[in-house]
Amino acid sequence: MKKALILDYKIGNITSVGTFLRENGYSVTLGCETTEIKNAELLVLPGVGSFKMAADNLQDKKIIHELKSRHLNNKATLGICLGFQILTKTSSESPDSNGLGIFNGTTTRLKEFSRIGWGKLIFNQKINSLKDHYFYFNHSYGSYDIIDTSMRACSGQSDYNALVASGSTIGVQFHPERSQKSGNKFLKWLESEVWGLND
Amino acid sequence: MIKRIAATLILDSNQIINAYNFEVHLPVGKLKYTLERLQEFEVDEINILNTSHSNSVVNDLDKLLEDINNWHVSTPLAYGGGISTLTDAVYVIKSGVERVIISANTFFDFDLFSDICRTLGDQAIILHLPIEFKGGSPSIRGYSNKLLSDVNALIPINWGGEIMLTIVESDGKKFPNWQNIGDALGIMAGHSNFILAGGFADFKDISAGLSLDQVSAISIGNYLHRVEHSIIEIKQKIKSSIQIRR
Amino acid sequence: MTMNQRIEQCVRCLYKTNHPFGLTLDKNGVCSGCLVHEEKDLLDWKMRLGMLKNLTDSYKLKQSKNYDCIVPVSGGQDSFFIVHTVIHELGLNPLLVNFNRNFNSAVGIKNLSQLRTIFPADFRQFTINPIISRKVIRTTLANLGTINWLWIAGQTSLPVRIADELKIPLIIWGAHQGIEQVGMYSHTDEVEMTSRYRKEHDLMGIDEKEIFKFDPDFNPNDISSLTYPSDDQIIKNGTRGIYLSNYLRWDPVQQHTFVKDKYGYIGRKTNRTYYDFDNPDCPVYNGLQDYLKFMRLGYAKVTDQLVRDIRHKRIDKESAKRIESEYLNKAPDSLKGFADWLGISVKNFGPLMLSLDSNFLEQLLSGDWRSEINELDKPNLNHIDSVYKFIDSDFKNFGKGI
Amino acid sequence: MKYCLNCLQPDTRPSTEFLDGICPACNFVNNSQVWDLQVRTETLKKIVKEFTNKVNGPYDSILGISGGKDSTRLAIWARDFLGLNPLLVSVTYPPQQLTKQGADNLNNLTEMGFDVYTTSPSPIIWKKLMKKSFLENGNWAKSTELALFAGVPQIAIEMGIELILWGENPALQLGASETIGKTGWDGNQLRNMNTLSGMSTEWLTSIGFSEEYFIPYFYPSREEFEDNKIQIVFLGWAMRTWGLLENGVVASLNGLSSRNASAFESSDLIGLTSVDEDWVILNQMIKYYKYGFGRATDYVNEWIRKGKITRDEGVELVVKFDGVCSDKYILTFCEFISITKNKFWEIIYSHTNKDLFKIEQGTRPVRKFEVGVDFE
Repeated sequence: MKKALILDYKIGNITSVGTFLRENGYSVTLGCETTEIKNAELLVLPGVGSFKMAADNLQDKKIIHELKSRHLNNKATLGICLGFQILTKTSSESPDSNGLGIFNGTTTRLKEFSRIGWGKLIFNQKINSLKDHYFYFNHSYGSYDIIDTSMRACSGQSDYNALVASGSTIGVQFHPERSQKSGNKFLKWLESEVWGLND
Repeated sequence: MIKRIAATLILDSNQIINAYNFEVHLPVGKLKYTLERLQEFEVDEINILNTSHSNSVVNDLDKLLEDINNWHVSTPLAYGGGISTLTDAVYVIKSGVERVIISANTFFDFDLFSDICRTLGDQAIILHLPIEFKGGSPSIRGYSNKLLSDVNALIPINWGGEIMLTIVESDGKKFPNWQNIGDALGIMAGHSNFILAGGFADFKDISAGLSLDQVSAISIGNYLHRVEHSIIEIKQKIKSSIQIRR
Repeated sequence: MTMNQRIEQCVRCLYKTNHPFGLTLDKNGVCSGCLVHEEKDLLDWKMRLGMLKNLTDSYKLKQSKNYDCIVPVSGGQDSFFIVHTVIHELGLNPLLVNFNRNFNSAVGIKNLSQLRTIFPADFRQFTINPIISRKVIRTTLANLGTINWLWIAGQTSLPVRIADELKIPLIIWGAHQGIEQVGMYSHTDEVEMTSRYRKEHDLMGIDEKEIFKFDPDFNPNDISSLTYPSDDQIIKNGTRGIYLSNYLRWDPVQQHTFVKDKYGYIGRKTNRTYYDFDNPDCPVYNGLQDYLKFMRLGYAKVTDQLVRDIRHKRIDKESAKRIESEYLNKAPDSLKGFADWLGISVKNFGPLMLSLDSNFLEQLLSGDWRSEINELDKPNLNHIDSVYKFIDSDFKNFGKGI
Repeated sequence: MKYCLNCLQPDTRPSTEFLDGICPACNFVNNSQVWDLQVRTETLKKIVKEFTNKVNGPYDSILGISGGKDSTRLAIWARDFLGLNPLLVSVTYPPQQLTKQGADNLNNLTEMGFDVYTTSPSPIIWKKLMKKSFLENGNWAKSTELALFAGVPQIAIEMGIELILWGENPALQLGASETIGKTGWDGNQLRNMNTLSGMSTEWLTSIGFSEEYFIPYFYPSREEFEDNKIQIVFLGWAMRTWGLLENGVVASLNGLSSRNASAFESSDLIGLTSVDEDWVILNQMIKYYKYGFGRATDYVNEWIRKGKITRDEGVELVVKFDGVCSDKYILTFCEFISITKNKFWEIIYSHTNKDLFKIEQGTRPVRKFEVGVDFE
């Protein structure tokens, strides 16, 4: 049974992310202890709440250091929606808070104000196992300027980053835990193609 | 963005009901069983309207969340019913529901409405406007003095949320009243991202609705419970030119 | 109505808001069942029969070399009226389908044999392995307080499977219980068969895929005959179930006199019920099953019959209330026969009844909760089937009589 | 009419060719040895394995049953010896035709722990066909036999179950050579049984119902068999003890009820054959008047071949019981298809073999030949 840790930044309900992970074969805990962050086979940054709340709860130097070392050691990490934005350097949603800066880019207000609904992923490389799957988006902020990463994808006609992969750290602007069967397929794909995690 | 086929589930005393012009409520069953099937039919999202809300949104929601959470709902949800304070709205989002449905009377308290938008972000809000056509121009149900044209002026132009337009007179019927829909959308020409509801059952009407530029989703009510695989059938029969998740 | 349900009774009939199907009251306190029932005297039923005929004629055309439709039947009264309507009113060639209850009353065997003989229609019957059915019934008795779960699971899935196997898309059912009892839909909604309704209302929320929760050492193959076809199969075959009660003015009392005189249908008097024509084919439906229903829900089959009569204006609410209170506490008959079939003695039902007893505490405090069960083991309570024994000789149908 | 030298089978049975005086059944029994049985059992197990490996549903096979001695025996053997999980399928008679023992025996078999799926053609149409085939060729069962044989393969095709289990190869027991398949166990030639061939649609629809009312009477075509990879397998061929008496003994020990009538009324010597229906008795009587041998001869021939009785002892039994049929069966039959007794006998006389029987109005035909002695 693979172990997953949902990073606790004391904001929204993580039940749906928890259920999503459990259904896909993980035992799930919620926490932010450095040892937990170190040992988790998969770390998930959930996507509920505002950038300011998340940033304020991630000031502890040791936690930031542990998160960055996970990135350097290529340990599987998934940032969902807000969880993806907190991995960037800053967000115009609350200019005086700063994110983890693991992704070399910023988060800004979307050109089309908000994006609600289902969209496909258009990758910058040939990934056909996800080609006819749709994923659920619900956000009004996103990042346009992360370019120096191995894999990227945008969705539909818009050009903000729907998905960014830097080593084993993945940021997704959509909600896999709210994308029904496609969400499960996406997690399986990450496990086998990106993280090499499947047992 | 592609268009969406949504489901409206109307609750009365903790059970789903069939609603007929916002008055007659007939019992259908518990939320859990319908949620389970709608998810298997891959409905795009589910809008839950609680008509018998108590004065405490927190108690109402806790009862429903048992059904929703312990039964692996992985479908985008929206919840509305008695949300009249910022804490109510925040609680709805914090409990894992994607969007909160704000009723007209909460919207008329404009400071509260902008607080909610600022705190949660426009994309987490659906403004529910039930429209009545009592002779002359359309008004908000229950507020004959609040004309749709006045309400339209209050909504900021680049507002990021969505507006659920329900034609009261078509509620529970087999066909929507296209005349009323045309008038309402005309008055609100400055906005788009509308969710149309009320009388949507036949796939031709649903195709027609989704073909309108201002419309991004159709939300189906009573018809869902009447016919097996209604969602799957609709998605198969809808004009292929319409971009939906198939 | 606030969220912490206060149980209220409809001002016109006997149903309360804790009805398992759900029940809403309008601002005058009239329940959804009574409201929808008013349609029976408002709708143009000649026109609705015409609508039904158009629908079934389209299937008759398509099914030229095959059966036109499937009609689920049993030894009960509705089957006679449904088959009469399907053959003589709609001019169809149906395949009759029955999931065989492993313990049939003599009257049930006679009625089903009569039905199969007088109508020109082929008949298919499925009998589940009795060793398995005893196991399922023990499980649902212990966990859901019901005997009938197995038969309903079979009778609501077998026709849908046969529809798929024989490529007969149309299934015609009689009454939609949800509408007839609590007015779930308007008749004009023409609601159709759905697996959601089957699981939630027919099977008390637990379908054949989840029954294992109660009894882990079930082998899935044992109850394969209860499986409902998959969505893909149903869509591919275009299977559809419609209800006659949406198109005909459904009145079981009137229908009973019709099928009794015209087709020789027989009812079965029992201790606990006011009319004798409801579900006579199952020896325990109006006996132990009804007693357990009363313990679980506080009302019983007699209530359903009286509500029907109130709405059809055959009785006023006060007299109905009086009759209901007379029958509710009557002891269930045919207990011995069912206990024999299950391979136990009547006293073995004691702990189950205790577990469902609303005054569980008083029973325990009395230190002698067994006395009530001994009351139920009286010979006179088991005379019912012996009265109908004469039937056995002239009609025999495969299916155990008890 | 010539008798088989070994048993009492006359050569009057349609499509039976004797080989230098010996009937096909005796020939088959003569050249099959006991060791051969071991080979047959292993062959059968191998064949069955092919089907059980690729099964996805709950049942790996279908067994056609009536609840009688053969099907009770087969159900137990298939489950306990071959380890199969068969669905039992029965084509049942109209309620008035089914006997009390018939219903009890179906219950008995179910109670042993089997799922049972019955298909029953409409009694109204069944009765009209019975009357028509009785009046036209003196054999009421010619039409209903179609449904009895067609029901099982129809359901096998509907449910996608390829393996059909059957009891005996008619060629072996009754000397019907037209159903000899590729090997002893292959039952796919059952379609050639003389009762199944030669029944046109026009013949059926002449009773006043359109073709769609006769679905149970159409035996699936050869193509349908091939498309659905249906394979009928005779189990009796590989069972160490298979026969009228052996099956009767085992089935009775497992709860089978017997016919409550003596052999003097039914010519059913041990009272265990076709217990679920009585008018087969008068059909056997008609067979006797047509071909000079009835049910008693079938019993006797099997016992002669198994050395249980001598040919002469067989003659004694045949003389006493062949063609026997109590009036009570004739009365209920006439009432069921609503004809008078005189009309019944008129039909019997018209089909009686005048060379073998003397006919006098008002009495039953009298045998001219001596049982066991060739007769011109």
